[in-house]
Amino acid sequence: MPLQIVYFARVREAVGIDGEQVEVEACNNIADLIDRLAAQSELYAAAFSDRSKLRFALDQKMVRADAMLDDAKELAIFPPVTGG
Amino acid sequence: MPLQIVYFARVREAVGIDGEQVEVEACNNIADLIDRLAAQSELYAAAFSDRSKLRFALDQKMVRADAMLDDAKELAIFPPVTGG
Amino acid sequence: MIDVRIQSESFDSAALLAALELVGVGAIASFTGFVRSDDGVTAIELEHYPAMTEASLRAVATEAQSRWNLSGAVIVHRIGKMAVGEPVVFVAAASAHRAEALAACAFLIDRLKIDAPFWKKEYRGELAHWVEAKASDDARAADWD
Amino acid sequence: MIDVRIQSESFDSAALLAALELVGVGAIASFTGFVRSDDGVTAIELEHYPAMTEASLRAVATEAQSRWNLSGAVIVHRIGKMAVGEPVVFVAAASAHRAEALAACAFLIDRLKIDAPFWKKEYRGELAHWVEAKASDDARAADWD
Repeated sequence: MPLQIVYFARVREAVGIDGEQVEVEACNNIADLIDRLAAQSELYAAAFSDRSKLRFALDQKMVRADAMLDDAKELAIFPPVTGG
Repeated sequence: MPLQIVYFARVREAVGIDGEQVEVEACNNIADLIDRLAAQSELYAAAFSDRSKLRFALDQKMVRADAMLDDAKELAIFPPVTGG
Repeated sequence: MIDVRIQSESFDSAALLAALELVGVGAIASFTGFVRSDDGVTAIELEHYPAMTEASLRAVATEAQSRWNLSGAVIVHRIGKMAVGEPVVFVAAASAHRAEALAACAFLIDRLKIDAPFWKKEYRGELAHWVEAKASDDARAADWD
Repeated sequence: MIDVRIQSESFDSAALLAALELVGVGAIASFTGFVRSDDGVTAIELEHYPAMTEASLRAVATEAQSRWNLSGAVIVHRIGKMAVGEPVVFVAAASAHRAEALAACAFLIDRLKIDAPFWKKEYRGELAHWVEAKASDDARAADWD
Protein backbone atom coordinates (compact mmCIF):
# COMPACT_ATOMS: atom_id res chain seq x y z
CA MET A 1 0.00 0.00 0.00
CA PRO A 2 1.54 3.35 -0.96
CA LEU A 3 1.98 6.03 1.72
CA GLN A 4 3.18 9.55 1.06
CA ILE A 5 5.57 10.76 3.77
CA VAL A 6 6.18 14.49 4.22
CA TYR A 7 8.91 15.98 6.40
CA PHE A 8 9.04 19.40 8.05
CA ALA A 9 11.53 21.73 9.72
CA ARG A 10 14.57 20.10 11.36
CA VAL A 11 13.42 16.62 10.28
CA ARG A 12 13.10 17.75 6.67
CA GLU A 13 16.61 19.25 6.77
CA ALA A 14 18.00 16.10 8.41
CA VAL A 15 16.60 13.65 5.83
CA GLY A 16 17.37 16.12 3.04
CA ILE A 17 14.05 15.78 1.17
CA ASP A 18 10.55 17.27 1.49
CA GLY A 19 8.89 13.88 1.23
CA GLU A 20 8.83 10.47 -0.40
CA GLN A 21 6.48 7.62 -1.22
CA VAL A 22 6.92 4.31 0.59
CA GLU A 23 5.13 0.93 0.56
CA VAL A 24 3.59 0.01 3.90
CA GLU A 25 1.27 -2.55 5.52
CA ALA A 26 -1.97 -1.22 7.03
CA CYS A 27 -1.30 -3.27 10.16
CA ASN A 28 1.95 -1.41 10.89
CA ASN A 29 2.03 1.54 13.23
CA ILE A 30 4.11 4.70 12.84
CA ALA A 31 6.84 3.52 15.22
CA ASP A 32 7.34 0.39 13.09
CA LEU A 33 7.76 2.52 9.99
CA ILE A 34 10.21 4.87 11.72
CA ASP A 35 12.28 1.84 12.76
CA ARG A 36 12.32 0.59 9.17
CA LEU A 37 13.34 4.00 7.79
CA ALA A 38 16.03 4.48 10.45
CA ALA A 39 17.51 1.09 9.49
CA GLN A 40 17.92 2.01 5.84
CA SER A 41 20.76 4.55 6.17
CA GLU A 42 22.93 6.57 8.53
CA LEU A 43 21.09 9.70 7.38
CA TYR A 44 17.67 8.42 8.48
CA ALA A 45 19.13 6.89 11.64
CA ALA A 46 20.48 10.33 12.59
CA ALA A 47 17.29 12.17 11.59
CA PHE A 48 15.18 9.85 13.76
CA SER A 49 17.71 9.28 16.56
CA ASP A 50 15.76 11.15 19.25
CA ARG A 51 12.27 9.68 19.01
CA SER A 52 11.10 11.94 21.87
CA LYS A 53 11.51 14.89 19.49
CA LEU A 54 9.36 13.44 16.70
CA ARG A 55 5.71 14.25 16.19
CA PHE A 56 3.30 12.83 13.61
CA ALA A 57 0.17 13.61 11.64
CA LEU A 58 -1.75 10.97 9.70
CA ASP A 59 -3.88 12.47 6.96
CA GLN A 60 -3.39 15.87 8.62
CA LYS A 61 -4.47 14.79 12.11
CA MET A 62 -1.96 14.80 14.97
CA VAL A 63 -1.46 11.24 16.23
CA ARG A 64 0.98 9.37 18.48
CA ALA A 65 3.71 6.97 17.35
CA ASP A 66 1.54 3.97 18.18
CA ALA A 67 -1.17 4.98 15.66
CA MET A 68 -1.86 2.29 13.02
CA LEU A 69 -1.24 3.37 9.43
CA ASP A 70 -4.53 1.76 8.33
CA ASP A 71 -5.43 3.20 4.94
CA ALA A 72 -3.92 6.65 5.54
CA LYS A 73 -2.70 8.45 2.44
CA GLU A 74 -0.20 10.84 4.06
CA LEU A 75 2.10 10.69 7.08
CA ALA A 76 3.82 13.87 8.25
CA ILE A 77 6.93 13.61 10.46
CA PHE A 78 8.16 16.73 12.22
CA PRO A 79 9.57 18.18 15.47
CA PRO A 80 7.29 19.56 18.21
CA VAL A 81 5.52 22.62 16.80
CA THR A 82 6.75 26.12 17.69
CA GLY A 83 4.28 28.55 16.15
CA GLY A 84 2.52 31.50 17.71
CA MET B 1 -13.13 70.11 62.57
CA PRO B 2 -14.71 70.70 59.15
CA LEU B 3 -15.16 67.74 56.79
CA GLN B 4 -16.37 68.00 53.21
CA ILE B 5 -18.77 65.19 52.32
CA VAL B 6 -19.38 64.33 48.66
CA TYR B 7 -22.12 61.98 47.43
CA PHE B 8 -22.25 59.98 44.22
CA ALA B 9 -24.73 58.06 42.09
CA ARG B 10 -27.77 56.61 43.90
CA VAL B 11 -26.64 58.08 47.23
CA ARG B 12 -26.30 61.54 45.68
CA GLU B 13 -29.80 61.29 44.22
CA ALA B 14 -31.21 60.01 47.53
CA VAL B 15 -29.80 62.83 49.68
CA GLY B 16 -30.56 65.33 46.92
CA ILE B 17 -27.24 67.22 47.04
CA ASP B 18 -23.74 66.72 45.59
CA GLY B 19 -22.07 67.38 48.93
CA GLU B 20 -22.01 69.38 52.14
CA GLN B 21 -19.66 70.49 54.85
CA VAL B 22 -20.09 69.08 58.39
CA GLU B 23 -18.29 69.49 61.71
CA VAL B 24 -16.77 66.27 63.02
CA GLU B 25 -14.45 64.91 65.71
CA ALA B 26 -11.21 63.26 64.58
CA CYS B 27 -11.89 60.37 66.96
CA ASN B 28 -15.15 59.46 65.20
CA ASN B 29 -15.26 56.79 62.53
CA ILE B 30 -17.32 56.85 59.37
CA ALA B 31 -20.04 54.61 60.79
CA ASP B 32 -20.54 57.09 63.69
CA LEU B 33 -20.95 59.93 61.21
CA ILE B 34 -23.40 57.95 59.06
CA ASP B 35 -25.49 57.26 62.20
CA ARG B 36 -25.51 60.96 63.04
CA LEU B 37 -26.52 61.96 59.48
CA ALA B 38 -29.21 59.26 59.31
CA ALA B 39 -30.70 60.60 62.56
CA GLN B 40 -31.09 64.13 61.24
CA SER B 41 -33.93 63.53 58.76
CA GLU B 42 -36.12 60.97 57.01
CA LEU B 43 -34.30 61.76 53.78
CA TYR B 44 -30.89 60.80 55.17
CA ALA B 45 -32.33 57.84 57.04
CA ALA B 46 -33.69 56.52 53.73
CA ALA B 47 -30.49 57.28 51.79
CA PHE B 48 -28.40 55.37 54.33
CA SER B 49 -30.95 52.68 55.20
CA ASP B 50 -29.01 49.78 53.66
CA ARG B 51 -25.52 50.17 55.10
CA SER B 52 -24.34 47.08 53.18
CA LYS B 53 -24.77 49.10 49.98
CA LEU B 54 -22.59 52.02 51.10
CA ARG B 55 -18.93 52.43 50.24
CA PHE B 56 -16.52 55.16 51.37
CA ALA B 57 -13.40 57.02 50.37
CA LEU B 58 -11.44 59.25 52.78
CA ASP B 59 -9.33 61.81 50.97
CA GLN B 60 -9.81 59.77 47.76
CA LYS B 61 -8.74 56.42 49.23
CA MET B 62 -11.26 53.59 49.54
CA VAL B 63 -11.78 52.72 53.23
CA ARG B 64 -14.21 50.71 55.33
CA ALA B 65 -16.92 52.11 57.59
CA ASP B 66 -14.75 51.59 60.67
CA ALA B 67 -12.05 53.97 59.38
CA MET B 68 -11.35 56.90 61.74
CA LEU B 69 -11.96 60.34 60.30
CA ASP B 70 -8.65 61.62 61.77
CA ASP B 71 -7.77 64.83 59.96
CA ALA B 72 -9.29 63.85 56.60
CA LYS B 73 -10.50 66.73 54.44
CA GLU B 74 -13.00 64.87 52.25
CA LEU B 75 -15.31 61.90 52.77
CA ALA B 76 -17.04 60.36 49.73
CA ILE B 77 -20.13 58.23 50.25
CA PHE B 78 -21.38 56.11 47.33
CA PRO B 79 -22.80 52.74 46.28
CA PRO B 80 -20.53 49.85 45.22
CA VAL B 81 -18.75 50.90 42.01
CA THR B 82 -19.98 49.62 38.63
CA GLY B 83 -17.51 50.87 36.04
CA GLY B 84 -15.78 48.96 33.27
CA MET C 1 4.87 53.40 30.09
CA ILE C 2 1.55 53.98 31.77
CA ASP C 3 -1.21 55.76 29.86
CA VAL C 4 -4.45 56.49 31.73
CA ARG C 5 -7.29 58.54 30.28
CA ILE C 6 -10.78 59.46 31.43
CA GLN C 7 -12.80 61.08 28.69
CA SER C 8 -16.35 61.77 27.58
CA GLU C 9 -15.48 61.50 23.87
CA SER C 10 -15.59 58.10 22.20
CA PHE C 11 -12.29 56.38 21.38
CA ASP C 12 -10.85 54.17 18.67
CA SER C 13 -9.54 50.99 20.31
CA ALA C 14 -7.70 50.06 17.10
CA ALA C 15 -5.76 53.34 17.27
CA LEU C 16 -5.01 52.78 20.97
CA LEU C 17 -3.70 49.31 20.17
CA ALA C 18 -1.55 50.70 17.33
CA ALA C 19 -0.10 53.32 19.69
CA LEU C 20 0.87 50.68 22.25
CA GLU C 21 2.60 48.67 19.52
CA LEU C 22 5.01 51.57 19.06
CA VAL C 23 6.38 50.78 22.54
CA GLY C 24 7.98 47.83 20.77
CA VAL C 25 7.75 44.47 22.54
CA GLY C 26 6.90 40.82 22.05
CA ALA C 27 3.29 40.55 23.17
CA ILE C 28 0.27 42.79 23.55
CA ALA C 29 -3.09 41.80 25.03
CA SER C 30 -6.08 44.13 24.92
CA PHE C 31 -9.67 44.25 26.11
CA THR C 32 -12.46 46.54 24.93
CA GLY C 33 -15.89 46.77 26.56
CA PHE C 34 -18.92 48.13 24.69
CA VAL C 35 -22.43 49.21 25.65
CA ARG C 36 -24.72 46.20 25.23
CA SER C 37 -28.42 46.30 24.40
CA ASP C 38 -29.40 43.87 27.18
CA ASP C 39 -33.09 43.85 28.05
CA GLY C 40 -33.85 46.88 25.93
CA VAL C 41 -31.03 49.12 27.16
CA THR C 42 -30.68 52.06 24.77
CA ALA C 43 -27.85 53.98 26.45
CA ILE C 44 -25.79 54.15 29.59
CA GLU C 45 -24.40 57.02 31.64
CA LEU C 46 -21.25 56.84 33.69
CA GLU C 47 -20.81 59.07 36.71
CA HIS C 48 -17.41 59.23 38.40
CA TYR C 49 -15.50 60.87 41.25
CA PRO C 50 -13.26 63.33 39.43
CA ALA C 51 -10.86 63.93 42.31
CA MET C 52 -10.20 60.21 42.65
CA THR C 53 -10.72 58.48 39.29
CA GLU C 54 -7.42 59.08 37.58
CA ALA C 55 -5.37 58.22 40.67
CA SER C 56 -7.32 54.98 41.14
CA LEU C 57 -6.83 53.91 37.51
CA ARG C 58 -3.16 54.83 37.72
CA ALA C 59 -2.88 52.72 40.89
CA VAL C 60 -4.39 49.71 39.06
CA ALA C 61 -1.91 50.14 36.17
CA THR C 62 1.02 50.60 38.58
CA GLU C 63 0.00 47.47 40.48
CA ALA C 64 -0.05 45.55 37.18
CA GLN C 65 3.45 46.82 36.37
CA SER C 66 4.71 45.72 39.77
CA ARG C 67 3.26 42.22 39.31
CA TRP C 68 4.35 41.58 35.75
CA ASN C 69 7.22 42.71 33.60
CA LEU C 70 5.34 45.20 31.42
CA SER C 71 6.68 47.71 28.95
CA GLY C 72 3.28 49.37 28.76
CA ALA C 73 -0.12 49.49 30.45
CA VAL C 74 -3.03 51.47 29.04
CA ILE C 75 -6.44 52.24 30.54
CA VAL C 76 -9.00 54.43 28.80
CA HIS C 77 -12.40 54.83 30.46
CA ARG C 78 -15.27 56.94 29.27
CA ILE C 79 -17.65 59.02 31.36
CA GLY C 80 -21.01 60.60 30.57
CA LYS C 81 -23.75 59.23 28.34
CA MET C 82 -23.13 56.77 25.53
CA ALA C 83 -25.31 54.75 23.17
CA VAL C 84 -25.54 51.01 22.57
CA GLY C 85 -22.55 49.77 20.59
CA GLU C 86 -20.20 52.52 21.71
CA PRO C 87 -16.94 51.58 23.45
CA VAL C 88 -16.84 52.20 27.21
CA VAL C 89 -13.46 50.96 28.34
CA PHE C 90 -10.15 49.86 26.82
CA VAL C 91 -7.27 48.25 28.65
CA ALA C 92 -4.07 46.79 27.22
CA ALA C 93 -0.76 45.44 28.45
CA ALA C 94 2.52 45.03 26.57
CA SER C 95 5.23 42.63 27.69
CA ALA C 96 8.05 40.54 26.28
CA HIS C 97 6.02 37.42 27.08
CA ARG C 98 2.52 36.31 26.22
CA ALA C 99 1.59 34.92 29.63
CA GLU C 100 2.41 38.23 31.30
CA ALA C 101 0.56 40.35 28.73
CA LEU C 102 -2.56 38.16 28.97
CA ALA C 103 -2.56 38.07 32.77
CA ALA C 104 -1.93 41.79 33.12
CA CYS C 105 -4.71 42.65 30.65
CA ALA C 106 -7.25 40.54 32.57
CA PHE C 107 -6.02 42.03 35.86
CA LEU C 108 -6.44 45.61 34.58
CA ILE C 109 -10.10 45.15 33.68
CA ASP C 110 -10.99 42.90 36.63
CA ARG C 111 -9.42 45.22 39.18
CA LEU C 112 -10.73 48.41 37.58
CA LYS C 113 -14.27 47.02 37.92
CA ILE C 114 -14.04 46.98 41.72
CA ASP C 115 -11.46 49.70 42.46
CA ALA C 116 -12.31 52.65 40.24
CA PRO C 117 -15.05 55.11 41.27
CA PHE C 118 -17.49 54.80 38.36
CA TRP C 119 -21.24 54.26 38.58
CA LYS C 120 -23.31 53.10 35.66
CA LYS C 121 -26.89 54.09 34.94
CA GLU C 122 -28.85 52.24 32.29
CA TYR C 123 -31.41 53.95 30.10
CA ARG C 124 -34.32 52.21 28.44
CA GLY C 125 -35.72 55.12 26.49
CA GLU C 126 -36.63 57.65 29.22
CA LEU C 127 -36.45 55.12 32.05
CA ALA C 128 -33.18 55.23 33.99
CA HIS C 129 -31.90 52.98 36.72
CA TRP C 130 -28.60 52.46 38.50
CA VAL C 131 -26.81 49.23 37.74
CA GLU C 132 -26.24 46.99 40.77
CA ALA C 133 -22.70 45.82 41.48
CA LYS C 134 -22.18 42.13 40.75
CA ALA C 135 -20.83 39.73 43.36
CA SER C 136 -19.13 37.89 40.48
CA ASP C 137 -17.01 40.99 39.80
CA ASP C 138 -15.81 41.00 43.42
CA ALA C 139 -15.04 37.30 43.15
CA ARG C 140 -13.05 37.68 39.92
CA ALA C 141 -11.06 40.57 41.35
CA ALA C 142 -10.41 38.62 44.57
CA ASP C 143 -8.80 35.88 42.48
CA TRP C 144 -5.90 38.29 41.95
CA ASP C 145 -5.29 38.82 45.69
CA MET D 1 -18.10 34.19 12.91
CA ILE D 2 -14.77 32.43 12.52
CA ASP D 3 -12.02 34.14 10.55
CA VAL D 4 -8.78 32.19 10.05
CA ARG D 5 -5.93 33.40 7.85
CA ILE D 6 -2.43 32.16 7.08
CA GLN D 7 -0.40 34.70 5.17
CA SER D 8 3.16 35.72 4.38
CA GLU D 9 2.27 39.44 4.22
CA SER D 10 2.37 41.48 7.41
CA PHE D 11 -0.93 42.49 9.01
CA ASP D 12 -2.36 45.43 10.90
CA SER D 13 -3.67 44.19 14.24
CA ALA D 14 -5.52 47.47 14.79
CA ALA D 15 -7.46 46.92 11.55
CA LEU D 16 -8.21 43.32 12.53
CA LEU D 17 -9.53 44.52 15.89
CA ALA D 18 -11.66 47.17 14.18
CA ALA D 19 -13.11 44.52 11.83
CA LEU D 20 -14.11 42.29 14.74
CA GLU D 21 -15.83 45.23 16.44
CA LEU D 22 -18.25 45.36 13.51
CA VAL D 23 -19.62 41.99 14.67
CA GLY D 24 -21.21 44.06 17.40
CA VAL D 25 -20.96 42.70 20.93
CA GLY D 26 -20.14 43.62 24.50
CA ALA D 27 -16.54 42.52 24.91
CA ILE D 28 -13.51 41.89 22.72
CA ALA D 29 -10.16 40.52 23.88
CA SER D 30 -7.17 40.37 21.56
CA PHE D 31 -3.59 39.19 21.59
CA THR D 32 -0.78 40.07 19.18
CA GLY D 33 2.64 38.44 19.13
CA PHE D 34 5.69 40.14 17.57
CA VAL D 35 9.20 39.07 16.61
CA ARG D 36 11.49 39.84 19.57
CA SER D 37 15.20 40.67 19.38
CA ASP D 38 16.16 38.17 22.13
CA ASP D 39 19.85 37.32 22.26
CA GLY D 40 20.63 39.07 19.01
CA VAL D 41 17.80 37.60 16.92
CA THR D 42 17.47 39.63 13.72
CA ALA D 43 14.65 37.74 12.00
CA ILE D 44 12.56 34.58 12.19
CA GLU D 45 11.19 32.25 9.55
CA LEU D 46 8.03 30.21 9.97
CA GLU D 47 7.57 26.96 8.09
CA HIS D 48 4.19 25.27 8.12
CA TYR D 49 2.28 22.23 6.82
CA PRO D 50 0.05 23.79 4.16
CA ALA D 51 -2.33 20.83 3.87
CA MET D 52 -3.02 20.93 7.62
CA THR D 53 -2.48 24.45 8.95
CA GLU D 54 -5.80 26.09 8.16
CA ALA D 55 -7.84 23.12 9.35
CA SER D 56 -5.92 23.02 12.63
CA LEU D 57 -6.41 26.75 13.27
CA ARG D 58 -10.07 26.42 12.37
CA ALA D 59 -10.36 23.53 14.84
CA VAL D 60 -8.87 25.69 17.61
CA ALA D 61 -11.33 28.50 16.84
CA THR D 62 -14.25 26.07 16.67
CA GLU D 63 -13.25 24.54 19.99
CA ALA D 64 -13.21 28.04 21.52
CA GLN D 65 -16.70 28.69 20.16
CA SER D 66 -17.95 25.43 21.65
CA ARG D 67 -16.51 26.29 25.08
CA TRP D 68 -17.61 29.91 25.30
CA ASN D 69 -20.47 31.92 23.93
CA LEU D 70 -18.61 33.81 21.21
CA SER D 71 -19.93 35.98 18.44
CA GLY D 72 -16.52 35.96 16.77
CA ALA D 73 -13.12 34.26 16.86
CA VAL D 74 -10.20 35.45 14.72
CA ILE D 75 -6.80 33.86 14.15
CA VAL D 76 -4.22 35.35 11.76
CA HIS D 77 -0.82 33.66 11.56
CA ARG D 78 2.06 34.60 9.33
CA ILE D 79 4.45 32.28 7.52
CA GLY D 80 7.82 32.89 5.87
CA LYS D 81 10.54 35.25 6.98
CA MET D 82 9.93 38.34 9.10
CA ALA D 83 12.10 40.91 10.86
CA VAL D 84 12.30 41.93 14.50
CA GLY D 85 9.32 44.04 15.50
CA GLU D 86 6.98 42.62 12.88
CA PRO D 87 3.71 41.00 14.02
CA VAL D 88 3.60 37.19 13.81
CA VAL D 89 0.22 36.20 15.17
CA PHE D 90 -3.08 37.84 16.10
CA VAL D 91 -5.97 36.21 17.90
CA ALA D 92 -9.17 37.79 19.18
CA ALA D 93 -12.50 36.72 20.66
CA ALA D 94 -15.77 38.63 20.85
CA SER D 95 -18.49 37.80 23.35
CA ALA D 96 -21.30 39.45 25.26
CA HIS D 97 -19.28 39.00 28.46
CA ARG D 98 -15.77 39.97 29.48
CA ALA D 99 -14.85 36.73 31.24
CA GLU D 100 -15.67 34.71 28.13
CA ALA D 101 -13.82 37.01 25.73
CA LEU D 102 -10.69 37.02 27.94
CA ALA D 103 -10.69 33.26 28.47
CA ALA D 104 -11.33 32.48 24.80
CA CYS D 105 -8.55 34.84 23.67
CA ALA D 106 -6.01 33.18 25.99
CA PHE D 107 -7.23 29.74 24.88
CA LEU D 108 -6.81 30.60 21.18
CA ILE D 109 -3.15 31.55 21.54
CA ASP D 110 -2.26 28.88 24.12
CA ARG D 111 -3.83 26.07 22.09
CA LEU D 112 -2.52 27.30 18.75
CA LYS D 113 1.02 27.13 20.18
CA ILE D 114 0.80 23.35 20.64
CA ASP D 115 -1.77 22.30 18.02
CA ALA D 116 -0.92 24.18 14.84
CA PRO D 117 1.84 22.87 12.53
CA PHE D 118 4.25 25.80 12.50
CA TRP D 119 8.01 25.64 13.07
CA LYS D 120 10.08 28.68 13.90
CA LYS D 121 13.67 29.28 12.85
CA GLU D 122 15.62 32.14 14.39
CA TYR D 123 18.21 34.11 12.45
CA ARG D 124 21.13 35.97 14.00
CA GLY D 125 22.53 37.56 10.89
CA GLU D 126 23.41 34.57 8.67
CA LEU D 127 23.23 32.04 11.51
CA ALA D 128 19.97 30.11 11.64
CA HIS D 129 18.68 27.63 14.18
CA TRP D 130 15.40 25.94 14.88
CA VAL D 131 13.56 27.06 18.01
CA GLU D 132 13.00 24.29 20.57
CA ALA D 133 9.45 23.71 21.79
CA LYS D 134 8.92 24.86 25.38
CA ALA D 135 7.56 22.53 28.05
CA SER D 136 5.86 25.60 29.55
CA ASP D 137 3.74 25.92 26.38
CA ASP D 138 2.54 22.33 26.77
CA ALA D 139 1.78 23.02 30.43
CA ARG D 140 -0.21 26.20 29.66
CA ALA D 141 -2.20 24.43 26.95
CA ALA D 142 -2.85 21.45 29.25
CA ASP D 143 -4.46 23.84 31.74
CA TRP D 144 -7.37 24.10 29.30
CA ASP D 145 -7.97 20.31 29.17
